[in-house]
Amino acid sequence: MANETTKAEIKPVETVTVKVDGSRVEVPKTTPDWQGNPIPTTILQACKMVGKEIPHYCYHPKLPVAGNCRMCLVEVGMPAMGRDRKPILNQDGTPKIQKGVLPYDPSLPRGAIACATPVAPNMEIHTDSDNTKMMREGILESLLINHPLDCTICDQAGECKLQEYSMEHGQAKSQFVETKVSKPKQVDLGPRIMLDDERCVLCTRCIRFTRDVAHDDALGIVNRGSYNTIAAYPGSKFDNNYTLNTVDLCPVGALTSKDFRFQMRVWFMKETESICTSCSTGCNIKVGSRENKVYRYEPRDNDAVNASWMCDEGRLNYKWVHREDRLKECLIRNHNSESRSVEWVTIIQELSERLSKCEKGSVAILASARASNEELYLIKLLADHFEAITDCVPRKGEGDDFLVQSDKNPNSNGARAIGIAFSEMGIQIPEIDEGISEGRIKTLLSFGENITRVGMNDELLAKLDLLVVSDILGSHAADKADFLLPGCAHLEKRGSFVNEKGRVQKFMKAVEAPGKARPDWEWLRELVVHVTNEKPADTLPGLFNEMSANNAAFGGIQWKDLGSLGTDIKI
Amino acid sequence: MPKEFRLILKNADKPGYTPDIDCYMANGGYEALKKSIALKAKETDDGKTKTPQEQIRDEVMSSGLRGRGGAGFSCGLKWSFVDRRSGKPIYMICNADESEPGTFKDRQIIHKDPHQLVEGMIISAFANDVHLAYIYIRGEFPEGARILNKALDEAREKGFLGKDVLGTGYDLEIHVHRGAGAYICGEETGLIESLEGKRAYPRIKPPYFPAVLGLYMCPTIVNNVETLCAVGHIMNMGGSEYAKLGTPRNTGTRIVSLSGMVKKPGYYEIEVGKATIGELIFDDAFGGGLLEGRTLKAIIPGGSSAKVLKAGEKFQMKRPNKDGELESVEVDLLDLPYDFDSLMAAGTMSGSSAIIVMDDSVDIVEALANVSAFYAHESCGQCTPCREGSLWMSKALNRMTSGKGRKEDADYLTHIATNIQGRTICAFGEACSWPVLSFVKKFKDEFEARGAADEAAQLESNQKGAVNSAN
Amino acid sequence: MSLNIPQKLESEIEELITHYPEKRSASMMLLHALQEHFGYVSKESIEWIAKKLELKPINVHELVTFYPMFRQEPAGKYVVKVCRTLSCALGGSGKLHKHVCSKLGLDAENHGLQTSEDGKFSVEFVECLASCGTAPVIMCNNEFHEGVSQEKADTIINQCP
Amino acid sequence: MIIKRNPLTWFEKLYIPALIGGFKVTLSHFFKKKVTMQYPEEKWTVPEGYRGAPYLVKDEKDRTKCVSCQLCEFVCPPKAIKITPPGPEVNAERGNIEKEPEQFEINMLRCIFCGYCQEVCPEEAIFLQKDYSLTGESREEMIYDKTTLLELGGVKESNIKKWDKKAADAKAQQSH
Repeated sequence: MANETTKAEIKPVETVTVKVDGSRVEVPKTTPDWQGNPIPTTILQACKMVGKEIPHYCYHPKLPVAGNCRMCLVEVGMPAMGRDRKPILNQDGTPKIQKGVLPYDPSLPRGAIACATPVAPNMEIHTDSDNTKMMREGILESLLINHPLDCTICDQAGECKLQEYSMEHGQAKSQFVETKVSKPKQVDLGPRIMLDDERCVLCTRCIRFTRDVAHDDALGIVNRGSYNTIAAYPGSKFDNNYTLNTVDLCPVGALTSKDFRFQMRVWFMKETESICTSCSTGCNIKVGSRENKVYRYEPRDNDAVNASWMCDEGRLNYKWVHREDRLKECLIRNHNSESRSVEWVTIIQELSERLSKCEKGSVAILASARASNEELYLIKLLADHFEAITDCVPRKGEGDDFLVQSDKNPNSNGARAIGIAFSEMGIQIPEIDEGISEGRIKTLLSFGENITRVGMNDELLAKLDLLVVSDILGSHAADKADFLLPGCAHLEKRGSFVNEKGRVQKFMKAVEAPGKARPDWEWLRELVVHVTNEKPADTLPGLFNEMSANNAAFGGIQWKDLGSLGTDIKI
Repeated sequence: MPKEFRLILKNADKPGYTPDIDCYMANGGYEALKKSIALKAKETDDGKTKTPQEQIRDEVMSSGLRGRGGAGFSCGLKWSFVDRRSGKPIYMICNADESEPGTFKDRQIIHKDPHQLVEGMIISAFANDVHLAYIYIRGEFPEGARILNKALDEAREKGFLGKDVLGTGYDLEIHVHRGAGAYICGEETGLIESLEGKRAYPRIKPPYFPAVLGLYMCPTIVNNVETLCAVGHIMNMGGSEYAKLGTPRNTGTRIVSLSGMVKKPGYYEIEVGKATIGELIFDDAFGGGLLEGRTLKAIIPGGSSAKVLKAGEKFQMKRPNKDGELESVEVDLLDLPYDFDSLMAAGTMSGSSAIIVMDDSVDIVEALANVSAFYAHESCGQCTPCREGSLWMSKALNRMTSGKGRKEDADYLTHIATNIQGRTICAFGEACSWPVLSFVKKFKDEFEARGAADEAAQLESNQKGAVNSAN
Repeated sequence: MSLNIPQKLESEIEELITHYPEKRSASMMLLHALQEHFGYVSKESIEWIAKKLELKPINVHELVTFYPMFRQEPAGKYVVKVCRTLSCALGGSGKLHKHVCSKLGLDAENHGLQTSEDGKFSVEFVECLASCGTAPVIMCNNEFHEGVSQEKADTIINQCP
Repeated sequence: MIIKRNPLTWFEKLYIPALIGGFKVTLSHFFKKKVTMQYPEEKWTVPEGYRGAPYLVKDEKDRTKCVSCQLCEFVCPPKAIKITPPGPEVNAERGNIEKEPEQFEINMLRCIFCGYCQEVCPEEAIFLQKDYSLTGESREEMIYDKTTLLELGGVKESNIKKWDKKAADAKAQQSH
């Protein structure tokens, strides 16, 4: 399940004083709702502000309130009102508190659902009283009577709210002796989603998400009462580009991702904070990996970028990292196209020797807007040394009006800010082509791109004296390269990107690179040192800070300023 | 001598009385509407002007009319909550989704005297500046829907409805909307959702109080059929005159639906509180007593969701003595006046004023199993305690009635029901748990005896089985 | 979608839609109209209504499965609904249901909708029909019968043409 | 605390009585039944409840009981267990159990027969059985795979028939 966003600190104009578990606290009178509009602060929000978590299933800060799970019922007391509509006071002048009880049975509490009940002045909230506990126990018992004992095979086990709350708030034993309701299992809801209706607690988060956030009203509840089940219309598929968010939202194991289904238990996985690279939105993600294998991406909350969501396409775009045709060796080819595998020391040395013979102006560099700012900075140092013509390869696709951008490069704005690419990405490529064919350009350095895809055919490449290629996956250009340097996927290194809106965000290393592949910034720095005699910083944060200091666009921000949510720059 | 007092059903059963508008008008119909709509703005003593609408609302307030649907909430007060400053249209819905088992009063009004409802509705709509109103009638009343549609057409033809009602410039349209077999549509927010074309899931309150955020998120008034009919009579008689009917705080008349094991089941209109439960069951003017040779066992006083009352039960009631001071007196079940407050004091409710009588031939466990099956079937399943608990109770009772009871089942049922009441979105939680709680509490011996007998029988058959297999 | 809606029905439906400020509200009335016309609510009907009211089919499907009066399978020419709730049960509706079922050769233990072999009758044990004073009661299509003894039930069934 | 050491008495200082005592014990064993075994020609019969090597078991219907929950893998102190989950393909044959491991490996060189796997198993699918002496000629040979483990484990009946009961309940509800 996705973490629920911690609300940004709001400096309230008006506050309300309430008592939470006996201590007086001031909370803002209004708090943003799921769309960011101010609404009267609810008990749940108020308690969260003072660090008291109230268990809940149906409530989600990014979805409209439903109030159906009743898990967040808490005992509340309100100031008693006299006949004159004024609060009755105790002898010491404090308002007299009347606890909520059932009008027909004052021995039982009348709970208030924390997710929808606004706080009122002098309200007393009991998140931990016996009555609150009793109500929670009752709800959990109800939820569990028809829930299957599937934890052993359920993918949600380990991150399941039903498991967690049962341990925390439930009873060890249920009195239930009847036959459980059986509902459809292994329901094929769509191409990426599998539904198990027996596990569903009918919180309707998935329905609300797809209706109100993804604007595809594809899910509903069919049947009635205890037999209620979540379903898509028979014969139609739940297949919009945001379906997998419902898996994160599902507090139990009812909705599971087909991609992740029965692949790995969640408690084995390491979580790494990273950025999705499938388009220029730069959705914040958590990478789940175990023993150098990536199992899943999950969105990470960032209100400035992707709220709590990400698209399915981006989420499932990680498998290439483990592809068989990953480049794993440093290769040097002689003019007979015979290649030899060498160590990094050798290739850097021989390459720098060759490069130092290059004349200024005879070098072209095609970098990638999928490279990190730090790498592009080092490439820029090389380019400046050779007075080289540079550009990046544009990548366009379809966008939507929610999260997906049509620019499929994650770092276009970084490439522009650093000066490798220009407002129209790829505008220099014809120039480079022309330079090569006219013999002005003798050396081509290509970083992270298959240049044959942008029209550089064999005939053109044959005119070059020197072709240096660094890439992650094998390609035709890689086969032609005089020097081939294996690169790293973003999951295998650290770095930063600048997204579509100019937010600088960093990504961390989740897995080790295969074979000889190593983080590009490391060998790029070695190359820069050898070729230019400059000494860029030798740590990644150092490189970032250096780049930022030398580049007006970044305004001197420091690596540590990025935090986990990034920071905005002017673009 | 207690007897019926017919106000709403004054004409319904008269020989030759038809649901036509002509017949209705020949019996004084639509006079209250004409009177109401002709009201002029009036200056009050403190110099403010009261619009005709405000005057009608004042009359309803002073009549003390309480909602006839179940909760018995003051109608005037309900109208006073309506948000009239939002700038949004105000809607009115007549709740004709009569679904509480035991109740069949609205059916009589709709089938026999539909114009009375139409007139009451037009006055109420006028009083609340409503221009679009609906009658939500339960799906099982296809004939009622047809009759109402015809009545509305007739009213439209006569100019009581539609554009420019009676030449006053006031527009009102009323449509009939049919339900399709869901008890939960009787809950006003469930009804609103249903009318919006959704599953009848009651809304959470706060924030969705119908008076502020009702139909299409606009202020909405939802009133029962009988309540709206009463409004017509209030305008005819004047609020204070109407308030003289019945007893203080329990004014007017009510139609009592009497069913179960009595000689003369049926509907009886009484002045509220002017007949006791005993009279309603035994008096010849009403139920006429139990069947031959039977004794009273229990009654459900306000539709099947009300807590059951056991024959011979005694209640402590506050009654004014001859000096006018309140004094506690013991009242037998049969001497309970049939009104809102007395039944509430007795720990139950008059609900939709439907009395179900059970005599000594009734198996109490079977009766509760029947009621529970109804509620398990009707739970909308939106919120957890009721969705899971209602079927759980029904399954347990079903097990008990099929010979697999246990001694601890009485406590088991109480445990389940306690977990539901007061924790749900709407009052259905109470509706499904109250019968269980009250039946089990008041007839615990029967539940335990049945469980014990089943356990003994089970043990015996197990032993037999063991002996047989040993042989 | 091959749904043959006669012009008259369609214009009735158009009229119904005008009763509501929001089209979606008309969905239940439309379901009633199509069920009355076709005898049941087919998948095609659901999709037709969804299109008519600018909804997703699931929005209509949700209603059909929630409200028990809508059926997704064809039923007999006459649908006999026997009330099973408390007052009728006290009045003997359990026996009445069994009687009707056995008369029509149906499973007396089955409370759900079941149709006789000749397809003429369907029997359903339903919740309260709101005429508890005249228990037990049954509905035969839109006709309502009060105080139904087993003999009266036989007559009602036998009189169905 | 200081423990006082008593000096030996003169009798104790003789040592001979102690020697005689020792020989008595030795001598008595000449006449007792022999307890040593000629291992490996002779094999020890292990007592009931002995905890030897862990193997996977099948239920009475010949189904692998393991559902690949990986709790044993998690709990295993020497990290001897490696489970490969089945992945997303739906195996219709397995019915309502849905899941069984694609591969289940125990590295018997690492296994310390601690029994945590048996204790943690929610499905009663892995049991420490009587084998205590496992040998092989290579390290690879000592990594027992699923097939081997199931063969060695055999069938274990259990009173708890969770999945069967579930299937029966579902069927009963359908016919109702």
